[in-house]
Amino acid sequence: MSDKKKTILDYLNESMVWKSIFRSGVPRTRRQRMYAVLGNVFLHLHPARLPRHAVKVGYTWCMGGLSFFLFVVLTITGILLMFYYRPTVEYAFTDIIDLGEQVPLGIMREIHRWGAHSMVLTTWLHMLRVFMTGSYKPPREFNWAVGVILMTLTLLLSFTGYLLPWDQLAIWAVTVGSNMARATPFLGHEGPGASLLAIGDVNLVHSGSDVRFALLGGRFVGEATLLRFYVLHCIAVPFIAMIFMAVHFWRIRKDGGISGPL
Amino acid sequence: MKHNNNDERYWNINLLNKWFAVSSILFLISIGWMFLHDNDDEFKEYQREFRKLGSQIAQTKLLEELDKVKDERDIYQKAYDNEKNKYDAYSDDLDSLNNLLVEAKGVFYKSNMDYLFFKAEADEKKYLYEAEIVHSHHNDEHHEKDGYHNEDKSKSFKYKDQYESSLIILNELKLIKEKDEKVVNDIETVIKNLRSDLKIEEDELNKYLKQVNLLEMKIQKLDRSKMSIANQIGDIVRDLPIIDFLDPYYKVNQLVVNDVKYDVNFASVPSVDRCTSCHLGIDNPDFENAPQPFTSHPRLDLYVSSSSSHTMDQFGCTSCHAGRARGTTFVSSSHTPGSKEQEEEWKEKYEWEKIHHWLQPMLPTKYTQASCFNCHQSQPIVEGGDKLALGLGLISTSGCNNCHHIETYEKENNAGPPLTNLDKKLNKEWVAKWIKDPQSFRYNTWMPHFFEQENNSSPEMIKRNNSEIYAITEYLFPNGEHKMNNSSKYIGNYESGEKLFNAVGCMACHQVKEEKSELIAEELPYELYKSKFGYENEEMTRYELLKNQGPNLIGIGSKSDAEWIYNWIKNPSEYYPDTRMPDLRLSHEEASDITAYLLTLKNEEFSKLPNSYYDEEEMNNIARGWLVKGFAEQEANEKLDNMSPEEVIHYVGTKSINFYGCYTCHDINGFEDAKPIGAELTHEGTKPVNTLDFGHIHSIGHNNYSWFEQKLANPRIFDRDKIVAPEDKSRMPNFYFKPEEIEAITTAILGFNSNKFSSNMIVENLVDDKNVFKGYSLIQSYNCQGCHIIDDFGGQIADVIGSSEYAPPNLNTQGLKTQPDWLFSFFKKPITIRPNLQVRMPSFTMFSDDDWNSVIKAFQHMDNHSLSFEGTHLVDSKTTEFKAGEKLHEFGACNNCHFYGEVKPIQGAATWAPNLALTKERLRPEWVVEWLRDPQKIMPGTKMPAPYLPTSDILSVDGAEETWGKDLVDLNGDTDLMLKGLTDYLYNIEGKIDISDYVREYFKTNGYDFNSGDDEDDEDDWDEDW
Amino acid sequence: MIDNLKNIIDYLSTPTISFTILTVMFPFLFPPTDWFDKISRKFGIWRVWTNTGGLILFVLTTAFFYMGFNDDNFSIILNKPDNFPIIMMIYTMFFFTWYGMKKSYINDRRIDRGKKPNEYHDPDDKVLVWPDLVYIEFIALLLFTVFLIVWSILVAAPLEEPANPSVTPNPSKAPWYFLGLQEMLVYYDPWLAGVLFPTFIILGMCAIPYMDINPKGDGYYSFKERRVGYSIFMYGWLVLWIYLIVIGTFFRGPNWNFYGPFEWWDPHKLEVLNNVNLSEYFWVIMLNQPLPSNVILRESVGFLVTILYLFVLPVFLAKTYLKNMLKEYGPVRYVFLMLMGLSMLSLPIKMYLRWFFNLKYIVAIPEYFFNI
Amino acid sequence: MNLTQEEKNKLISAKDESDWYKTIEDIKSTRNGLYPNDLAREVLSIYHNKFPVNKYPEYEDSKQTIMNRKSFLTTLSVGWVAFAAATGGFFTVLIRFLFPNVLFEPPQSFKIGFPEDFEPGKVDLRFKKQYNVWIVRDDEKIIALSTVCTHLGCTPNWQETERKFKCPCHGSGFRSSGINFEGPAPRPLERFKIGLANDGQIIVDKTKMFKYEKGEWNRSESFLKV
Repeated sequence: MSDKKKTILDYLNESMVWKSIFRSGVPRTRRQRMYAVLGNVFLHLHPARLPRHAVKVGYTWCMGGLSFFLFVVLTITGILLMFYYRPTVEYAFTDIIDLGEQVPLGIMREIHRWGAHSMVLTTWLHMLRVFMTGSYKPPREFNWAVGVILMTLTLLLSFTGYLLPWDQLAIWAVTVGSNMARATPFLGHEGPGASLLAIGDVNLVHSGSDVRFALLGGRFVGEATLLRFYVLHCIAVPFIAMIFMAVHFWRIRKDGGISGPL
Repeated sequence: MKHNNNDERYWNINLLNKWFAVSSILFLISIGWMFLHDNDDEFKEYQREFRKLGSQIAQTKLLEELDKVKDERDIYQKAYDNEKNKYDAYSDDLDSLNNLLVEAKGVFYKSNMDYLFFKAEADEKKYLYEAEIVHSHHNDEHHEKDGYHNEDKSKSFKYKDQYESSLIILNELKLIKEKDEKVVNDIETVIKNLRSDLKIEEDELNKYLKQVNLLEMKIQKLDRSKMSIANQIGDIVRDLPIIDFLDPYYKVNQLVVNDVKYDVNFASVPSVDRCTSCHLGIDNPDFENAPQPFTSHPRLDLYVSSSSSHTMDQFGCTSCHAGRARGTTFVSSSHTPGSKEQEEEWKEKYEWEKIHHWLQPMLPTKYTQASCFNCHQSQPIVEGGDKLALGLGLISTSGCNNCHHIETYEKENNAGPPLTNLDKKLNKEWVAKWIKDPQSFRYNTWMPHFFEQENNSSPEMIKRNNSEIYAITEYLFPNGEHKMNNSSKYIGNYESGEKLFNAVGCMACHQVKEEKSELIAEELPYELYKSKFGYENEEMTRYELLKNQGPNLIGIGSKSDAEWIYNWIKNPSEYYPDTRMPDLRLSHEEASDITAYLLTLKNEEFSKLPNSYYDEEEMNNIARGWLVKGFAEQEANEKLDNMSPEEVIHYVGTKSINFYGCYTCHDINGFEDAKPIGAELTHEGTKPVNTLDFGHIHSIGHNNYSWFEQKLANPRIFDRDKIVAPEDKSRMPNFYFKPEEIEAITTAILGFNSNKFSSNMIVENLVDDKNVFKGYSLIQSYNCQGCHIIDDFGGQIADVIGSSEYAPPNLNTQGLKTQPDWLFSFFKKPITIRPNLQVRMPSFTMFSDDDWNSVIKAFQHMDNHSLSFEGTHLVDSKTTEFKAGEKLHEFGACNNCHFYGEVKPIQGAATWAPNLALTKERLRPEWVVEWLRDPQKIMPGTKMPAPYLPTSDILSVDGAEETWGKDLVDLNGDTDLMLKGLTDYLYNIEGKIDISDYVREYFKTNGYDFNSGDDEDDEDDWDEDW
Repeated sequence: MIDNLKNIIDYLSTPTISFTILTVMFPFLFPPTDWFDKISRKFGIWRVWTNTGGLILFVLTTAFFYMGFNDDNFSIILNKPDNFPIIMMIYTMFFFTWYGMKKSYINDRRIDRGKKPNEYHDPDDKVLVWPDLVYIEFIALLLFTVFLIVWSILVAAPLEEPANPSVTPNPSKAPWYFLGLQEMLVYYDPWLAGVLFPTFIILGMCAIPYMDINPKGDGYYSFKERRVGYSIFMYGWLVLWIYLIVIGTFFRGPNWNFYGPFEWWDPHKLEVLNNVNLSEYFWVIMLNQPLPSNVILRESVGFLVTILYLFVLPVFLAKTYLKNMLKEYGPVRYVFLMLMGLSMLSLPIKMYLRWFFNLKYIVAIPEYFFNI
Repeated sequence: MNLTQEEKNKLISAKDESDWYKTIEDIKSTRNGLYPNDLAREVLSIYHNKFPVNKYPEYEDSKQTIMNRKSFLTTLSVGWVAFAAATGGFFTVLIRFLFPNVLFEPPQSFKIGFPEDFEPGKVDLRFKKQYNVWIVRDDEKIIALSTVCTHLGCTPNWQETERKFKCPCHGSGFRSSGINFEGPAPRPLERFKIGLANDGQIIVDKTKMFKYEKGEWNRSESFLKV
């Protein structure tokens, strides 16, 4: 070894800085390879070793990983878009036009939108695969439930984002979607039982106090709705989704890693 | 292990449980506190109080209302009960009918359903058939392209037959449905008929008791004790904390006023006024006498109410009152106390404190009018805006806007006369004394005092000022002074001069008024530097201001000589081309008589005052002081040494004029291009308080309006206790304003602000022709209202003349009255319209054609009429109306007073009235009709009687035709047609139009002596004689 | 020729027909019992889950879309940028369902022959995550990124006219993934289709692992070992969700009328919507009476039917056909499964009631927004 | 890993605290420097017996009342109840926060005057421009009709002589009741919610619409009885 000329990589590997960050050198040996996974906070999502079928794309379809990856992509592009987008009725629509017309790499909007659609699909397919392999069965039953919630959150994320361009497509899709909330039993002003919630002439559930109002911030889709959906889309729902994702990933490991025949 | 319980434990679990319980309870308490804190709103207190008050007021009204209906209520109630009994008697019939109806409805329900369902199917067939037709056309085109023609026109359509046959069935179903429907309707009609009498009585009763019912309903909503139990519970529940979003009774009221902007510097956002959260009765006249904050607005006719011109929806509250619109508490809405006492009271009552970091605190009530200026800039005299109008009038008359640039209220004329050719008018001694102490000559002059003020009354300053005055005077007379020329050719009969002075119109702008008094200063919030020469007796108002357009002429005889006075009144613009004094077209005789009268007005005391004197050393000192400002000391001294004494005087004169800004109000040679010296006041009203220098004065409130008041009351006060070089002393002169003037001017200054409004709120933008406002401003600055009542204001000369009959005419409805082209020619060359007046319309030779057009536009704007050209009124003398009009004219004996061309009226000169031959050129026929209908309505106090118009009753009496003539009888008392006929007749009168010469000759020979008020009683008798 | 084909497809895709075809075909594609399996094998339907079947499926789908893109009417809908994900959805759903089923069938055969499923031996033979898994993941991410970028370059995100609350587009559609729900709104009131059913869907999905007590088929593709649960899930998933999304996206035009894929979206198109409530059937048509004014009396038939369906039927079944199931699953699971199952089943039932009997509501109390 | 009796005796016989610590060090060194929890506990209990200090009185108390079930339940249950209530309160905050106290929406309901202001049989066109509403009064009731044609959204005109709303765009005709009877309009016009306000004025609420084809015109809010 000593007579072999040291490469730049070797110098790098031996430098104090490199060692302080990665601890081990280029993972060449089995031990080093396992250490590379164990010692890295991101790779540590995975175990060091896996059953063989877990690396077969035919078995996993890679849809869970892609869903997470898309979440990351959407977070990054979303943060970028937030620099140029103002969630107000005056500016929202024109800011979107500008993303297409003058903002450098305004294509981030396309990546964000198509990424969002893709993410809905990948979560669905992930669910389909988990069902087909029966991987929801014990001990993974709780993680399946978490997964269902994550899928719902994905749909909510996509739905709240749908309003933000503030065009006809957006406002009416959200109007149609949110109109269902007014039919919530007891809590929506056009839901069964809502009219029973009245004391004398005081009507407790009406268009200004029902669940739809809480969602929209107004009696109809307007300025307040745009802001609410913006906050939900950018902060609230991703925040909840991240909590559930952490549980989901952690439980994969704790429930014995990827499923397989016993 | 033995000690199982304590395995691997450190803390005692019971202890931890206790801690946990305690911290959870604390957590719970803090959460509860948070809710309570959130619910603890000041406005809710007020709303609760208001609810009580509202229910009390409604209760009293209800009692009143019940009292009112007491007598007749029973009648209606009885009638209703009667019908009710009758109706109840039918109950068996009704029951069987209702049963029938239910059955019939069932049948109809089904047949209708059948019909509707089949109709939908037929409609679908129709669509399919249509689609088929479209499809076949499409195919035809296709085939034609291929050169293939489909010969077979009677193509078979699959849906055609289906559609057509379905129509037949549909029609059958329709017939069945209609038959069933008719049965239902018939039964319903029968039931309705049975009820109809009852319904009528019910409606009558309800109509009669409408107010009572409304009030009862209102009280039921307001007074919890009057509610049903369910409603009582609901009423409590709705306002409970946390669920008070469901349907709260107590809530923040707000109004988004899009046209009123709040400036957040980067943008302007609509104002959001929450004032009505507490000021709940503001738009309700019922709360006129309620305590604050519930009092209704004192001027609901002008503001707030939806019928007023400033509706709440469009203007909100803060557009006028300013303040922190979004505030929901007394303090946070930035109320501003109007006085120190109020401030103390508020601190006591509301824990009031000034809201820092808020640039637009509420205006104290006395200054609210300032906000009128936000929108009414170009037309500042508005109803309810008297104080602002006075303030603005004072600003232009005193010349504030000469020294201070005000973008929105620019100066139109110099406040003072030109000083460019004083050598033709005055001598140096008079000028120097005048500069030093103008009020010593004329106690109510507009010329302010620069000297003998707080910061320049020390002996050194008096000495310095003497030299400055000397230098200024010398500067103003480069070519020697005026030689007094009291040649007799300028001096006529002073007695007839005095009469003329009173009669011809001088008093419209000037007065000769010696009475004055000490100012009794009540307790003022500021320190007033009083004049030692006394003040006018009268309180200053807009109306008073009209009299002070020109100088008070006391002492004029001591100021100048016969030659100058004569020339001046004969033709003012010869001496001063830009003067606003008009030409009264005085003859030589008239002018010399008036000159003689004016020369008798002397001020002997002024002549005895000491003159300024030349003090070389002081003069050099002053010059050095100024030189040092521009040059190094040595260089300055050298320059001074090189100057001759005359040059030094000239230098000091220049510097002093510059320093005091004399040139801003007066034209002075050598200062043609100099800029105003005062601070710009365009946005003074919203200038942050910290940019106002309060100096060492702490006795006044720390807010902008107090500073303005103090500055106006004693302009030099902020130099007090400061060490300042003479050249840096504050120099704003003292106008010796009275407290009411200070208040008015402060109002105006607060109106000069940077508030933002949508362009559709600015009055100027609401008018097509901007010249209108030029017209308004000309009317104001040339004091037209000194003589005429315009827009219900003015005509002060009538007070001097004594009788409004002989005063210049009231110009209300002027825009509708005269034909614009005639009015224009009249302005250019006035002729005699009213032969019995001695006061004359002057020639405003300084007016351009544009100016006159603007004035005409302004008149038209006042009356919402804007036609520049109108068709000639053509008269058909053959119509019945015309003939009837002729007859009416005969009966009316118009020729008693009116001229017909040169045909003199029958009665004496005292009742002479305008030339009727002039009518067709001068007046608009529509106006004439209205005028004849009721002259008093248009010109209150006019001697013109309304022509007698026979009513149809009178005309239908037998033999009326003989008395009134066939034509009048034909009109059968139609007032409109009769007036039109009369008007037509007037437009047919021929004759000379301009009778000025004739009238002048007449009075020259016969004298003019009936304008004393004593005759009025006789004339009234005469009025009734008619 | 092409025109006729298009007409046939238009006709076949009418919900009545296509839904019936799918529902009838379904048990043969995913046979829940031996009998269906036998038929499926007899007629070779199971071959769908082989390479040949997959290829045919792919060719048919592609041919359909090829025709669509060349059709004047269908291409308008297909070319909407927001509809691309649905084309993607159709392909991926077809592919992955086929792929998973193919693998399941292979495993099923192995198990039939007494062998273990394909993945069985893997756990004994673990592989290192670095670099195998990390690397393929990395490559997958790169490829997907490339896919996203290319997609974004080729297709601009849609932006229509500025939002205008006073101009309602006809039709107004929810985002595509909610179109299944919107389609349900045709048959059920929003409190059911928009609120209760979605809640049931989420709850039911979460509950799957707790309801499915079949221990077999854990961790490998398999069908036969758990064919009942499998086919119920797939029916819900593919027919009641994915199919409804496709209908909602492609086949619903102005006034929410049905339009075949190759049909012009003529806003004047009329459909007979003569819907009758059960109470009207009972009182007006059967008894020739007007509707009673008492609400409870008026809707008594509807209430009766609902109670029978939801509460009596499960009890009846528990006593008879599903006796074993109750024993095996226990009462809690049984009740929950029945509630979910009957709710799910109520959708096709209501669809058919609507199509064949014009039945609008079983219980209609619009006064209280309570319509079933 | 308990103390041996010998070690215990040594500890008990320690003279003072410094001696005590020396002994502890000795014991530790005999056990390879290990000082596990159990050992520590034992040592500590001896220490407390030997040097009773009031510094940790609660620790001693616990020996006497190791498990007083009743008190355990009360403190803990009080704690949990309070905690649950407070947490509930916190979530209430989240929900209440979503309902603002004021709305910046343009008002959707408006007053149009008293019922007497409307003549029977008349179609009132005054509110068409501002609110897009026709007020129609017949013998029995007052209704508020939407001015949006159900065909393609144009605004029809009221033709008094023919007593119908005629749409200028494609000729749809509606009766004064809003029922369509000619032209391409597929449905009758919509009606808005109408009622009486506190002061007796009619109030129209545009947030609520009533459609004929859904049978909603029978609802009591869709018309005002006079």
